[in-house]
Amino acid sequence: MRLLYFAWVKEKTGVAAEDVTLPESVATVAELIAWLKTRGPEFANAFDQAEVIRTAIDQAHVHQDAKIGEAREIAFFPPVTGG
Amino acid sequence: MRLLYFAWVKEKTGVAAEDVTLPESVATVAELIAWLKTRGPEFANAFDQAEVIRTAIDQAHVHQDAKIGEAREIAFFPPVTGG
Amino acid sequence: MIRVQQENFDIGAEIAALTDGRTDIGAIVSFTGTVRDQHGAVTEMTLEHYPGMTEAELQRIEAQANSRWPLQASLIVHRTGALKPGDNIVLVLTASEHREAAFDAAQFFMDYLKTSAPFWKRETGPDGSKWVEAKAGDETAAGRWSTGKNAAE
Amino acid sequence: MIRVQQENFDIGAEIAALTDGRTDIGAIVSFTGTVRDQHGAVTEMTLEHYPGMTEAELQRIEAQANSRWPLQASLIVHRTGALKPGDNIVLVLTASEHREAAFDAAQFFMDYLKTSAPFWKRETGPDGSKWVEAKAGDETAAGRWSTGKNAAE
Repeated sequence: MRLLYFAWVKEKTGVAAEDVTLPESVATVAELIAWLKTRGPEFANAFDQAEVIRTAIDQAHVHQDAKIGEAREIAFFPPVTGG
Repeated sequence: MRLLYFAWVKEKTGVAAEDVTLPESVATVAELIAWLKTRGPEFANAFDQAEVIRTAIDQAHVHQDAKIGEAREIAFFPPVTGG
Repeated sequence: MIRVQQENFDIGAEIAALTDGRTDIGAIVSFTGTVRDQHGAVTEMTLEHYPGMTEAELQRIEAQANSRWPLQASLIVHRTGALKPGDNIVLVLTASEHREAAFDAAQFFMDYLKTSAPFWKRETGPDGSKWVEAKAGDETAAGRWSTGKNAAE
Repeated sequence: MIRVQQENFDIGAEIAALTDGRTDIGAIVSFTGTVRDQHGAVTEMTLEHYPGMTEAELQRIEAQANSRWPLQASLIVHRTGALKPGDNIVLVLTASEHREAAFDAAQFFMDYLKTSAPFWKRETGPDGSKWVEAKAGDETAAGRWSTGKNAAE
């Protein structure tokens, strides 16, 4: 599964994109975030205030209780500020 | 005093602009309209539905109960349709 | 600024004239009104106006908008005379720091133009020529600005 | 139509491309968002985005607006990359028979752009560089379109 990070989430994790294999126990976005926070201090810091972070599964906005299912691409980013 | 007529009020009266001397009894716009209607069938027809007609005194919108006072220019026209 | 003219206007050039070189503007709204052929019912539109009062009303509308919203720049251009379907009739531009003020002021301009500026449209089509009737909805639209609604809402 | 690009856009040319030769349009609204220097606090703005999802979101916003209002034409152009104060950021165009639909749809576009299109602004100034924070007011503004408000109101 491909993970993408944007804006300050990318800066804090130090990663723009990566391919990962998730543990079978990870079924929702919230569980994915909890797992990411165990991967090192950069990730723990980036997702420290997880409620601020927005998530998209396969390029569509989702809430953190969304099931990951057969997702190919999951992206994490701050609230958007375009326009 | 100068009277101006626009759009279909002008077409019905057949007059675009004229200078008139008002009878002393005419003090308000409504009284002016009543007097104008006595000036011939074109004027009676133009002002037949007087409540539809809008009035400006010295280039500012007024209601028909407005006093004429020292007005130099009074204009009659249909509801505006620009923009 | 306000202008009443027979000639066409160039929207891009008018926006550029108002905003070029400025770094304090965040939001620019333009409204352009154009002649519709109404599925063939209109082949020409003629705009009559009341010279003198027209300019006075447009300036009054612009002054009201500027006292109500923090506008960095604004423009009203209204054409008169004979127009064809597709032709421009009116241009309103508003520029502000934030989009709410620019949108609200542009709508305010148009609502008041439609109800207080002394212009009258006459449409000509295959069945002859007639004066356009005012729409009750335009009075309603203008009325909403009297209720204390402002950019902060 | 939607476009995401680094290059600037020409507002007048974009309006002409959408409306020239048409006689069924009565109202054209444009919104242009530009970089403010905020009294010297901003010397550069960088726009990051999520390629792929950005286009998907803009198309979704445009489709929603078209299902909600009778639009004859619409356009969203959003820039990315490094911009300077005074530069254009975003252009929204809406064309309809009547002004209410054109104004409402343009505001709908902007409210949803601000809350759902994956763009992020980073501002650089004399004191360094920081990511722009989202405004709570933008969520509120977008929320008003969920209450059944439409062009007929």
